[in-house]
Amino acid sequence: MIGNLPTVLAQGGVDWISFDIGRLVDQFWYNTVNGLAYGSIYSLVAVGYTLVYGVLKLINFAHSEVFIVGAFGAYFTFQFLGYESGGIAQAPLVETIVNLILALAVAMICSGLVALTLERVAYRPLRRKKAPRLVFLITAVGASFAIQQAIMLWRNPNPELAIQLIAPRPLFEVFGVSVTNIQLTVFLAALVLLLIADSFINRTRLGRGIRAVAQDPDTATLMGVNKERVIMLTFIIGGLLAGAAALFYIMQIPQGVVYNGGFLLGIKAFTAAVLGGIGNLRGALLGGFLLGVFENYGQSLLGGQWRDVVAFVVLIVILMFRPTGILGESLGKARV
Amino acid sequence: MSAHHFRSGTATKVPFGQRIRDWWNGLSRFHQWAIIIPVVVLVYLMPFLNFFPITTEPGTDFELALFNTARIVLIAIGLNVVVGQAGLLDLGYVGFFAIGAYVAALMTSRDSALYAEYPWLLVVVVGIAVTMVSGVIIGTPTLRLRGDYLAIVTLGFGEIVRLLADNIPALRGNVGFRNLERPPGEWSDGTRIFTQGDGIPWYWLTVTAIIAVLILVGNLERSRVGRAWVAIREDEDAAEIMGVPTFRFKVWAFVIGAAIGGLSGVLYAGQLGFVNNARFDVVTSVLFLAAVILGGSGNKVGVILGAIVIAYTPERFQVVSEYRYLIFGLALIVLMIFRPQGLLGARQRLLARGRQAYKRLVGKPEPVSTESPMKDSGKGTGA
Amino acid sequence: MTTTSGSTPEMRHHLDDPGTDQPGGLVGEVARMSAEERAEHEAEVADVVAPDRDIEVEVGETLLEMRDVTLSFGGLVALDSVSFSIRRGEILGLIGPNGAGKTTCFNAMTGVYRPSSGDVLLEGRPLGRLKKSQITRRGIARTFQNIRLFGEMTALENVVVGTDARHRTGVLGALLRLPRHHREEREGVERAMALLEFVGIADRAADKAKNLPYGYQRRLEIARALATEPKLLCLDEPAAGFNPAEKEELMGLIREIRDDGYTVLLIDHDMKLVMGVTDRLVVLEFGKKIADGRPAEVREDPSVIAAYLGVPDDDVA
Amino acid sequence: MSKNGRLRILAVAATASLTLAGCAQGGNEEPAEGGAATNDSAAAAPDAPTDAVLPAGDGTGECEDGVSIAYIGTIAGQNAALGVAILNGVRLAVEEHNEANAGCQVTLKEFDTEGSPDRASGVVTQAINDDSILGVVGLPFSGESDAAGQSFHEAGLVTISPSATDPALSQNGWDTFFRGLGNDAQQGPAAATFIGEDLGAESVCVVNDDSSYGIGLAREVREALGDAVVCTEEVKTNQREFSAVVGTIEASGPDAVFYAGYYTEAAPFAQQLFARGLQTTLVAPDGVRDDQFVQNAVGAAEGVYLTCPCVPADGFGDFFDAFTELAGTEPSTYSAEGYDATTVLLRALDEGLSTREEVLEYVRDYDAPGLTKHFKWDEDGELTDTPVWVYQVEDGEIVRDREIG
Repeated sequence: MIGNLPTVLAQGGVDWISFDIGRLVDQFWYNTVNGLAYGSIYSLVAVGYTLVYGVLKLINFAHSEVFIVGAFGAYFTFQFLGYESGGIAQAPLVETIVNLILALAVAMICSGLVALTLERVAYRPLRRKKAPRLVFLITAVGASFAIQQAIMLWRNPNPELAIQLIAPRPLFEVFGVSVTNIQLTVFLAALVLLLIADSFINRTRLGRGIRAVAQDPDTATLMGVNKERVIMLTFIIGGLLAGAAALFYIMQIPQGVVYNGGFLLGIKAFTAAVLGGIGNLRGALLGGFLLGVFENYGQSLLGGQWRDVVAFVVLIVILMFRPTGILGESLGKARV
Repeated sequence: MSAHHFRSGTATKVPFGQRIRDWWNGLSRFHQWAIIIPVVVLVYLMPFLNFFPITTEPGTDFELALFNTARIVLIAIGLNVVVGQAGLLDLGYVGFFAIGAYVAALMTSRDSALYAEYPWLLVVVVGIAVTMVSGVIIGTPTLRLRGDYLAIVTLGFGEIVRLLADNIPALRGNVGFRNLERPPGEWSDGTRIFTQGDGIPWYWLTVTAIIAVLILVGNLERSRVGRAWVAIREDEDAAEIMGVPTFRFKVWAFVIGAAIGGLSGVLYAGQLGFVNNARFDVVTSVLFLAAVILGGSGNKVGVILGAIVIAYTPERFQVVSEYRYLIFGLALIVLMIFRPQGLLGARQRLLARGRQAYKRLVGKPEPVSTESPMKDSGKGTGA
Repeated sequence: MTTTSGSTPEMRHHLDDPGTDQPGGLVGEVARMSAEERAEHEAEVADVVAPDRDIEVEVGETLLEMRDVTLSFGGLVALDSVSFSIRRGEILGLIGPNGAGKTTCFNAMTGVYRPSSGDVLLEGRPLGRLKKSQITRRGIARTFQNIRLFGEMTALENVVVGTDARHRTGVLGALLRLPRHHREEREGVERAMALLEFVGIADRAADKAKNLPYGYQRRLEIARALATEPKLLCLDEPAAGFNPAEKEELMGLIREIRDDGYTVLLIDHDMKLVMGVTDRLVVLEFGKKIADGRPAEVREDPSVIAAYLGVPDDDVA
Repeated sequence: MSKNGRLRILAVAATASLTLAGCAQGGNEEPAEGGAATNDSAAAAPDAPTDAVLPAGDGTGECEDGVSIAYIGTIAGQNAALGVAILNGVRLAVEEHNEANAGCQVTLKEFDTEGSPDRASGVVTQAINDDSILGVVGLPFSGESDAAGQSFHEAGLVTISPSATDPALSQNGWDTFFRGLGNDAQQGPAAATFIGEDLGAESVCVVNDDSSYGIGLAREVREALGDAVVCTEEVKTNQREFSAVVGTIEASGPDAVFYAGYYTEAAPFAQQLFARGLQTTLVAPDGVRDDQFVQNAVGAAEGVYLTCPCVPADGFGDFFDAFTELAGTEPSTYSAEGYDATTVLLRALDEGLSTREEVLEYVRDYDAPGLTKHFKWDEDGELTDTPVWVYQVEDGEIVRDREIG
C-alpha cells in the first residue's frame, strides 16, 4: 500500500543519487581534458544556433540535422577514398592528413548546403509572409524530423560501421592526464575555425553586416545592408562550422554516424549557446567548452547515467534565471 | 439559412468548410443533437465496421488500431488546450503522458514496491492528480518564459522525466514494469472484459473518456477561462492589462493539458500491460504536436481529425507506416508555409448568449469568422 | 444618446472596407424603432454601460495621485519626480512633445513599469507592487497607442474579456457550469453588447477584431477598457489616424463617457482635440511637469509655448 | 595498432596457437598451445550429433493447410544483426522442412519487435490474435521476453527462445516459456571462472547496460567474482560517449573488464576504453558476439574474449553450408540454436497437431537431440544440457577458444 511509499523514497534517496566528491576531485583533470575536447564540438555547433538566433531571433531546431548530414558527408568521403570499416587505416601520415582535409571540406560543404536549403525552403517563405515566430519553430521541428527520417529510410536505424583514419594514441600528459592525438587535433582545429569565424564577423564588411542586422534590422536595412544576404550568410557560416564539428565528432566517436546522432548533440550545443549568451559568438565558444566540462564533472559527481540530466538542468536553470547567458545576448555587442 | 447572410452583394466563393459551418450553425439545437447522437453511436460501433476500406487487417488488429487512434485523439485534445487554446508551444507533453503511464505501473504492477490491489478507478484518479501536480511543478517555473524559450525548456523537462525514469531504480528504466492490472469486469462467461488482446473494451473506454473530456474542455472554452486562454494566445501583455491573471491561466492550461495527457497515459499503460522508458522521447512529443498542428490548432474537430490521420493512416497503410515520420515532418513544413492554420482553421463563434444578443440587436444570425493562423505568443524573449 | 444616433440608417454588412472609417451606423431593429422606443432602448443601454451614472459624483475629489514619480532606464531618466493628481469626474489631458514621457507616465500608472521612486496612489492607496491585472481590477483601464486587440476573437468577445476582470468564476466553476458562471456569462455578454452599441459598433459584434476597420478597432479598444468597469479610463492617443470628422465624433464619445460618471485621462498630440475636450491639462517635457491647469491657462503658459514652439498642432499622421 | 602490450601478447599468442582457416571445416584441428595469460588450448568445434533431429524429419509430416509458426524478435531495429542471425536459422529450418514434407507446408510469419520491450508487447498481441500461429521462436532478448511472457502464458502459445538468457524468465510461472540454451546463471559464473582462473585476473570492473539482460548478467558475474570486483558502472542504451566510465575504469586499473550488454554500445565502449592506452582485457557476453562488434570497435575488438551459451557451428557441415547459401553469411551467434528451436516446433506440426494446446503439450514432453545439444526441458522450461563457450576476436574474426561450462 501507500505505506510503502516512505520506505521506497527513503531507499531511493540513498540509492539512486549520491554525491561522490572524492571521484570529482580525483578525476578533475581527466574530466577537464576530455570535456574540452568534446566541448569544442559543442562550440562549433553552437555557433550555428547563435548566429541564426542573433539575426532572426529564431531557434533553428533543425541545426542538429545540418550537423548529422555533415557527419554522413565525411563518412562517405572516407568510403570514397577507399577506407574500409573495421580496421584502422594504415596510410602514411601525409596521405591521412590530406584525406582528412578533404573529408573536412566535404562535410562543411554538405552541412552548409543543407543549412542553405533549409533557409530557402523552410524559413524564407515564412519570412516573406511575416509569419509569427511560433510558426517558424514548428517548421523547424518538422524539417528536423523530415531530414532525420529521410536519412533513416535511406540508410537504416543502426549506426554506420565505424571508419577511423587515425588511431588514437596518447601524446603527452597534462596534470597527470594523457591527451590523445585526436583530442589535441580536434581541440586545436576547432579553436582555429572559431577564431576565423570570430574575426570574419568582427573584421570584414560582410561580418559587420551580420552584426548590424543582429543589433537593429531596420536601421541596418536603411543603412544599405542587404538583409536577405546577411541571413543567407549566417546560415552558411553556421552550416560550415557544424560540418567541421561533424568530422571532429566522428574522429572521436566513429560509431556516431547514425540518423538521430545529431539530436542530443544539437540540444546540448543549443544549451551551450544559451549558456554563453545566445546571439553572442564568443559566448557560444565559451558555452561549448563550459558545458563539455560541466557535463563531465556532473557525471563524475553523480554517476555516468546523470550526464544528460546535468545538461538539461543547466539549460533550464540558465533559461530561467539568466536567459541572457554568461556573456549576454546580442551579436552586435559581441565586440569586447 | 441562405447565403446573403454572410457576404452580401459580393460574388466571392464561399469555402466549403464555411458552408458546412454555417449550415451547422443554422440548425436548431434539436437538429444538432439529432445529428450528434447517431454520429456518436456510429463511433461506438466502429469495431464492428471491420470491413474492406476501413479495416486495418491483416496488417494490424483492427480493434487495437481503433484503440490506439482513440488514444492519440485524446492526447491531441489535451495538447490542443495547451498549444491551440493558450498558444503555449509545449515540446515536452509526452512527459505528462509518461507520468500517467508510470503512475499506473507503480500502482498496479507486481514489479513495483507500491503495488497493492487498488481499485482501477483509483488508479485513474491518482494518475490524473499526479500529472496535474507535476503540471504545476513544471509549469510554475517555465511559464514565465515565452515562445521559443518555453518550447525548449518544456522539451528539456520532457527529457528529464524520461531520464529520471531511466535513472531512478524504483522506476526500473529500460527493464520496465510488467503485467499491469487492467480494469475489472468479466463477461458472462467469466472471462475478463479488459485484456491485452481485445481492443474493443479499451476503445469504448477511451471513446467515453474522449466524450467526457470534450464536454469538460468545451465548458472551459466557452467560459471566461477559455476567453482568457485565447486572449493570452493573441496578446499576452494586453490580456494582462485587461485584467486577465495570465500566469494563473497559463498554469491552468498546462495543468488541464497535463491531466488529459496523464489520463491517456493510464489507458495506454493499462492496455499494453507494460511500461518502460522507451516510448516517451521527443519524437513521440513531436508526433503529438503534429496531430494538433495538422488538423488545425485551436479547432477541436480539426485536432481530432489530425490525430486520426496521424494514428490511423500508418496502421491502415503499412506502406505509409515506415515513412510516417518523414511524411509528418514534411507535412509540418508545407502546412506552415501554405496553410499555417492547419487543415481546419480555428473557428471563432460568438458565445451562445452573445448570439442571442446579437440576433436581437442586428436582426439576423451572426456570421462565423474562420481561419485562425497560429498566433505569435512569443513577442518577448526572456523572463 | 449614443453617437450612433446621427449616422445613416442604412444596413451595414460584413464587408471589410477599411476605407469607410465612419463610426456609427445604427442597425437592424434599432433603426426601425420609433423615436420613443429608441430613447427607451438607449436609456437601457446607458444603464448597462454605466450602472453608476446616477450616483452623485463628487467632482474634485482626488482619484489618482502621482507623487514624485521618477522612472529611469539605465541612465536615462524618463520621468523626473512628476506629481499631479486626477480628480474624479474630470477629463484630464496629458500632453507634451514627443518623448516627453506621456506614455511612460501611462505605463507607470498601469503597472507596466514600476517607478524607481515615488508612488502612484489610487483613491489614496499606493499601487505598490501590484500586478498589471490587479491594477486593472483596482480600477484603471487603458487603451493602447498602437491598437492591441485580440485579433482572432470577435469584437464581442474582446469586450467580454474586459468584463471578465470583474468576474469571479474559477476553473472549477466553469468546468462544472455552476450558477455563478451562468450569471456572469449573461451579465458579461449583455454588458459587452451594450458597450459595443454605446461606442457605435454593435453591428460588427460578430466579426473578428482583426477584420474590423481601423476606426472600429479604436472604438472597440475603448469599449473593452470600459468593460473592466474602471474608475479611471486612460486613452493613449485614441484619435491617432482619424480625420477631423471622426475626431469630432470621438470627442463626443469621450464627453459622454465622462458624463456617464467615468474619469478620463487622455493623451493626444492633437492640441485641438485635447483643448476641446479636457477639463484640465498636465504638460510634460523631458520627463518633467512644466504646467498644470485649465486648457485656457495652459495655452497661455510661456513654458508650454516654448515647449511647443515650432510643433504644429496636428503633427500626427 | 592501438593495443597495449598485454593484449597484443594475448592476441599474438592466440594467433600463433590457432591454425586459422577463416571458416574451419570439420573442426578437428590439433589443440595448440595457449598464450601468455593462459595455457589452455582452443577446443575443437563439436560435430553434429549423428542422431540429431533435423527440420526435414523423415518427410512424412502431415498437417492442416495454413498452419504457421512465427519468429518474433528484432529484424531491423536495435542490435538487428543478432536477430537476423537467428531468423536465418529459422528460415532455413522451415525451408528444409517444407521441401521434405509435401504433406505439411508450414508458413513462417515474421514479426519485428525492434528489440525493445515496449514495442514487443504490441507486436506479440498481433501474433497472438493470429490464430494460425501455433508456436513461436523467440523472443531473442531478455527484456522483450520479460515484457511479453505473460501474454503468451495467457494465450497458451508456446515460445522457444533461442537466445534470451536472463535466468528470471523461467521463474515467472509461465508454462509457455521454453529456453533453447543455457541461461546467465550458467554463463555468468562460467565467465567469472574464465576471467578469474583462465585469465588470472585479480581485479575486475563490471560494466552493464540498462537492459534486463545486462543488469541480470552483471549481477551473476559480480556475485561469482566476489571480491575481485573493483568497480561497477552502468551505461545507457544508445550511449556513444563513455569518457566518464572509462575514467573510472582507468582510475581502478583492473586486470579485466566485463561488459554485460549488447554490441551497439559495446563497440564504442571498447574503442574508447583502449584509446588512451589502458592495459586491460575486455570480456563480453553473447550479446556482443557479432561481427558488427568487431567492425564497429575499429581495431579495439582485437583480443576481446566473448562468452556465449552457444555452440560453434563450424562443425555442423551440412547446416553450415546450407545456411551460408541461404543467408549469404556464415552462421553466427545462435543461428544453430534458432534452427534447433524451429525444428522442435516443426516436429510438433508434422504430428498433425492443430491447436496451441497440443503443440504446447508436445514441446513440454519433447526429448530428442538437436544440432547444438540435447533438448529436454524441466518444468520451468530450462534445458538440462547447457554448454557455454568462450570465443576470441583474432585478426578481425570471432574464433572459438574453448568450452567453459
